[in-house]
Amino acid sequence: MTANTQIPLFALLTSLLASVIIFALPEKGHRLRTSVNLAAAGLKLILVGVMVWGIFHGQSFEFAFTMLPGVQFVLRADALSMLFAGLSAVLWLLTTIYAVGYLEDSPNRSRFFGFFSLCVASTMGIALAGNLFTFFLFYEMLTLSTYPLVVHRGTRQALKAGRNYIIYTLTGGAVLLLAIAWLHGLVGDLPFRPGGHFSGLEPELQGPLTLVFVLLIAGLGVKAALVPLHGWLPQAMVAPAPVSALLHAVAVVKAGAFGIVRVVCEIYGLEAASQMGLLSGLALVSAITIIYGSTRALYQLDLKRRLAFSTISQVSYIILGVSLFGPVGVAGGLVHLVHQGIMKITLFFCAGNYAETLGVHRIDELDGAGRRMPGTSVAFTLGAFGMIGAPPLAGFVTKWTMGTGALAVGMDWVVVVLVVSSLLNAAYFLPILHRIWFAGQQQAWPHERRWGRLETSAWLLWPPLITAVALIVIGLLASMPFSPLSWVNLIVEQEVMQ
Amino acid sequence: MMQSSALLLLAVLLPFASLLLALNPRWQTIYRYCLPVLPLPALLLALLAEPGWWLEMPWLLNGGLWGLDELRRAFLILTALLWSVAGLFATGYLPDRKLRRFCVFWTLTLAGNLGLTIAGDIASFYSFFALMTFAGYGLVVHEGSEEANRAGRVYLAMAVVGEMAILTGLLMAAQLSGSAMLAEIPAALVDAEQRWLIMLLLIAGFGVKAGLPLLHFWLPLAHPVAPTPASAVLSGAMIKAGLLGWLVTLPFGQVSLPMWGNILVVLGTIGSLGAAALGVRQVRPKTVLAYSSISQMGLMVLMVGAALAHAEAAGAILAVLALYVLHHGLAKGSLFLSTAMAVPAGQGSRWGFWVLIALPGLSLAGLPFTSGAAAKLAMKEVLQPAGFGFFMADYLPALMTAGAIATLLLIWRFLWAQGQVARAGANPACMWLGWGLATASSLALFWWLPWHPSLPGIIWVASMVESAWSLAWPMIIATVLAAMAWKSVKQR
Amino acid sequence: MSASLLYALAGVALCGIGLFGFITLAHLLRKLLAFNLIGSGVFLVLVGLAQRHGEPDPVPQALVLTGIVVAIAATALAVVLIRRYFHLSGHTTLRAETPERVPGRLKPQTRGDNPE
Amino acid sequence: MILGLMAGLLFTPLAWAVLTLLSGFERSRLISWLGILIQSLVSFALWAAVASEGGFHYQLGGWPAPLGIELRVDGLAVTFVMLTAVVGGACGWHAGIYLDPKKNWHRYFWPLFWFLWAGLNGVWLGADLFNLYVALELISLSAVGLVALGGQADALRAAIRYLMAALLGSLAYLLGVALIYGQFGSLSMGGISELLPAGSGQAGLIFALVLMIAGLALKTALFPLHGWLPPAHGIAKSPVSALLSALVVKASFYIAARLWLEFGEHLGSYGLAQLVGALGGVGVLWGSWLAFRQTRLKQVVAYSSVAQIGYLFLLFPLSWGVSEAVSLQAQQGMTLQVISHALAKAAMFLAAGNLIMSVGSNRVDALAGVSRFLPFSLFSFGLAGVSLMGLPPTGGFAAKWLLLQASLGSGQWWWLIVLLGGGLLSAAYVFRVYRASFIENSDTDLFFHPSRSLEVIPMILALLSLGLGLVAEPVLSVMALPFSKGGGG
Repeated sequence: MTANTQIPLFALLTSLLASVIIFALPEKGHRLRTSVNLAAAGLKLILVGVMVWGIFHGQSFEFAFTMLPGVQFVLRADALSMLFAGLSAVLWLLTTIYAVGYLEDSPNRSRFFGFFSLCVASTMGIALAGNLFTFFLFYEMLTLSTYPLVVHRGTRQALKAGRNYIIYTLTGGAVLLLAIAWLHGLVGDLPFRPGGHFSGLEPELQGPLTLVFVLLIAGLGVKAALVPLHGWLPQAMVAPAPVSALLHAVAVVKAGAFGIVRVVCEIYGLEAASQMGLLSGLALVSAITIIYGSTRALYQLDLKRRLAFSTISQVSYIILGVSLFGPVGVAGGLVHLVHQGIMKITLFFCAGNYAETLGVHRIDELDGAGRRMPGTSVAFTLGAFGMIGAPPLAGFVTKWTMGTGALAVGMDWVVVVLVVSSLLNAAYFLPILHRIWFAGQQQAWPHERRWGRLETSAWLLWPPLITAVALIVIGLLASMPFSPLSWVNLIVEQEVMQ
Repeated sequence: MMQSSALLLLAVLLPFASLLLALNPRWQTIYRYCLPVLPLPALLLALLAEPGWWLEMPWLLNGGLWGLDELRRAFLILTALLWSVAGLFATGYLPDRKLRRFCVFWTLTLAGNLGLTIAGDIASFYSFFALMTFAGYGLVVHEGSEEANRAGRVYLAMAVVGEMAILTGLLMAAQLSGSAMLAEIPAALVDAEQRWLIMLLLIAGFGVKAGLPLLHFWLPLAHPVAPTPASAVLSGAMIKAGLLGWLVTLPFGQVSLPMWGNILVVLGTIGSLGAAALGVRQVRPKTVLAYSSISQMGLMVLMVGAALAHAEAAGAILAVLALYVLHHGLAKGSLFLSTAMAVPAGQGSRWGFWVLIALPGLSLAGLPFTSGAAAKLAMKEVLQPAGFGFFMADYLPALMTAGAIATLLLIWRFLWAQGQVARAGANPACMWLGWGLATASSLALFWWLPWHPSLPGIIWVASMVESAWSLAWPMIIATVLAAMAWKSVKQR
Repeated sequence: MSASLLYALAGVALCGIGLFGFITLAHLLRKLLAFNLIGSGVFLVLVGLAQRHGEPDPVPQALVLTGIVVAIAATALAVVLIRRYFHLSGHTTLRAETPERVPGRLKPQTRGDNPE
Repeated sequence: MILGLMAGLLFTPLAWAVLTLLSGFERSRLISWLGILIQSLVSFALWAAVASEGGFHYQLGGWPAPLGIELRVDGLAVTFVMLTAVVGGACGWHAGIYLDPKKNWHRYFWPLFWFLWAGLNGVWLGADLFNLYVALELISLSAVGLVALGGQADALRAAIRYLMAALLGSLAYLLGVALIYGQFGSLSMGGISELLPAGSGQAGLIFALVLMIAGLALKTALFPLHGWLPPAHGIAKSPVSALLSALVVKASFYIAARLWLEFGEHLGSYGLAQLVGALGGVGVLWGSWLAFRQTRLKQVVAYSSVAQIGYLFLLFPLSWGVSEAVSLQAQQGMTLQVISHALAKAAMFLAAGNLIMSVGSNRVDALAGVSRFLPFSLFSFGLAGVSLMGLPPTGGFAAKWLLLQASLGSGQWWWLIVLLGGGLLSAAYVFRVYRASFIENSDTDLFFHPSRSLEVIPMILALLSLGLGLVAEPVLSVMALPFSKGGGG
């Protein structure tokens, strides 16, 4: 067990251990629970940092043992997994800080934080998974650990949302299990390998493999909220803000998109997938989702529901990017995985702040919020402009790279989709900004809470500001060595050049 | 070289640094008084630095490149000068209510405007362009009235659509040219097979900002509602950004496109004459000025069309265009500022006041010995139909004179409208200073500013004497027409 | 038709009768008797089939003996249960299902009588 | 050393039974706990012995085969002995604390418990058809006694119904044994499987096999014959119902599986295999659907047992007329399913017992608010539920994965619907219980808090079932010993 094999395991165990400890802690032990949480988050960040540094210098980290006859449990840290692992490690630290402030005096917090770190452990597992079997193992663990978070409040509505969530995700899981078992039956246990396995493929395997691909995408599409399977996401907005922030910016939604990226790039391989005509179908579905998500977001009155529909459309950028199979297009899709995570988590933090400090949930109650909470509103504005794709923020980098990638492979209609969706984004974000900054406050805030000098409690204010600054820095310094864009180019070199 | 790149960075980063002043409400008075100071480093840069060097910043976006060339220097002079003068005027003009928010959006728009003038790579050019547009919205809806909000909505909707068109155009051009620099785009456009689409997108996209006919609707709505210094800057400097966008991206001098030339000339004519026709029937002085801006931009579009159609003459036309932009910016800026001035009490000083207001207007129309005359003569000189091959070439002189007449009619209309609305009273010192500087720079300082080297010799004051008549007769016709119209209005 | 085959067939017939009685009769004691009938039928089959080339085969005898012991134990347990059931509910058949008790939300008592 | 181990396995439980019969509840509880410790050590020692040297035959008391009792100690048997030790030990420990010593007939729990244990060990190790019958009877009688223990009228009705079903099943099995003995003159399974190729295909033998499998199916509560299980398991005390659901139904299935694997190729037919598989499949779907509709918590868990048993019978179609590798995969899957279901079901019943005791009513919708004040038992109930659903990383998932691979390998794709549909339906009824417990309606804590150790036992069992998924490979390797022909007798 050399050091290189232990680090991925430790990265996974930090949050698993944290969740077990937190479950054992008594409900009243707030200080201890917060310190355990933050220590685990910090430790994980360090471990991920070590792995990122190692991979940058070409080391390899792998931990494997046979779990079932013929099936391996593999944890491997490669460039692509570090992209997702890094994102979730950073955002988990921030969301934990935010959640501590958000759930200041609400009941059963040890249950919340226990499942919270379990959820992140499974996200880390998804990122580090070395083959489809391990991926599925953590994919289902993610479903189980997020259900109690969605129904945390225990109200009728939360339970109904939880029920829908479970029905969608478990059916998706069953379809995915069927696909993986069938694939395993056809070609045996496949580790994730840059460049994929099916480049030189005999024709008679083509039929079943296409069907398996469709099942895989359907199974993963539930979590990635592709159009027909997205119903659970807006309803899951009833969960507390840190949950919808972590779920919809980092963990659940990204797990689906990350899974599709793994399947397309590292199981099927981009060339094979395009030869089999799979990518054009995928591109079509993701394009429809992009437009559908944005148009539905226009008509939502509740702030978090509008953000949820915007997530549905934004996540499909990743899938559209990957289905552009040119190196630049894939780079655009992958980099959006990080950018969307940061932008969306900023927006959800701010939505949470508005809800927690002013009791504001609907958009038309937001008038004059800029004057009362300038810090949060600045972060929200930056997030919104990032989403619209206004330069020099992170969103623009994605749209620019994907646009160039699409033109390079001659799929000009993708640029039209990008433009239309940017217009729709502007159409549903700018009115909110107008209300926040330029509309005077009509009626008193539903139920306002004061935290002394700052506009809201420090725990709630700092995370959105940090992610907003990160948004600008990532956008401006896009071509620095460790920025997401250059890291993605590192991935794509392995992926496409194979 | 070192100090000019430091000056460049200072010029762009100073406005962003000033945002920190917005953090604490108590500092807003300091913030108010530093508004005019912010553009000064850019002005210094424009005046001192010799053009043609670029500052590489490989770490910025996908390869940053900032710097100045001959064309950008003229635009930078205009922008910096106008913003500082308007800033000075604003310090006197602004009430304390919502001051901090105005200052924030003012500095952001200033940063955007300055940035896009000196940006050399596509990403930073487009970033600053978007920053200027979105921050401009903050200035337009500053008053918060229902009319302001509606104007803001129209402004934003058209601006966002325009931006998307520009983004697509730049994207396609950049993908063809394979590099992230603006300079490579014209070369890539020369032999692109979708050239018509890219040019359509770029012309339409920048046209929204430059006020092409059918894309100009936001202009007459936005100007009157914006606070006066904001509308001065909006009309003086920000519209020119669209023009700069064309000059930097379209393939001047590399290939002659008679078809595009004709289209632009026709659009320019419609713009200048149509705007005048609409402007004359307006009641509010600022709306009249807005239409006058559209009509002046029409003339500039005329020149752009000519430059596009006739590759050889493109260099000279661009130089004249730069001069014209400088002249129009300063004159229009001082006119806008004058709308907010109260008329002084004394009989003698009142007459002087009205003359000082009228002079920039008349210079717009081409009064001899003013900047307008210089610009008009240079334009007439360079747009000689002889060498041009495209269809509209021989109508150019006629169109120019018609444009001059239209402009003067609009000026008389503005003066009459301002007369109706002007109130007597005292003005704070800063407003006097700001307006005075603007008028002085339009009338006098114009001659000492460093012009584009390749300007034809004719425009010097000395040679203006024998061509005075050619400038004067269109003005006389316009004055006669105005008088007749004024009399008929009086009878009714 | 050797003698052993005769016993086997008789055994099978006994099993059939016993099975028929076991299923149709409702009264618990009658069911029990039917069960014993099947038991002896099976033992008869066991003995009948086991005749091997002339001399007696010890294995089936042992099996039958054990089988009888087991059958007696089972019958004894059944009788005890039926008696206790009759004593508690007064029914002699399994048919009458008492209406399902709806205990509702009882006050949690001490650890003793657990309401299962 | 082997003699000691074997004696320990079969005779010590009977000894404990007699000892506990003579003493009162407290003292017999002490004896029993000591007995559980010894039994577990013996079982573990035997497991270790088999793991190192492989399976062996053992004549009890040195008597030769036809008359003496011959035991077959191979990997599978030893694994099940180990399973019995773990689950039996946990239930014994839980019952010691859970049952109220003051009630007089509770003292008879221990003797019945030990008889049950002896019977189970007899079934696992028996190689002789008739001995299996005797052990089966021993299990049934003690199980009926346990169900009827201290119950009211409905407990007794359930016990009688259970007794009738069990006896009918045993007699059918005995008739089958009689017919086979009549044909082959030998009772040991190994011996018969050698003589089989000569007499295969005769109607009498096929009828005998069908009879035996039908009898065992009745005792295992396969779909159409499951009527007796829900009342019996639902009404009995929770440690008793845990024992019943986890181990007793598995004993009769174990024998049926052994019969099928030994005699199946020659006597069985494709139709029979598919019929049994179909009954199992329908049992899965029907049991889960009924579990979803029950109003009482223990009924939900009881019907879930009916559903999970359906999975086991998928072994029959998946190991008949298929390649050796697929059949091995199916057997491994079935074994993992048995072990993970035993652990999970025991954990679920014990946790359900705790929840009912603390809430004061056995209805599902009375669970509101328990998640806030009694999270531990609820969490173990949830973990056990996860294993039943067959979600990773639990043992249930490993079993489902192997059965999926076997059904895909053998081309019988229709079992996929049963496997996946069953998983989703079991998710339905587990999450229904979870939903009920998450409802926040009262802030006051009016729940009775059972003692800490009562809550720890189900958690241990649930974690074992969870961990089984991760260590499936070593468990399967030990288990593979018996099926290699070398190991057998």
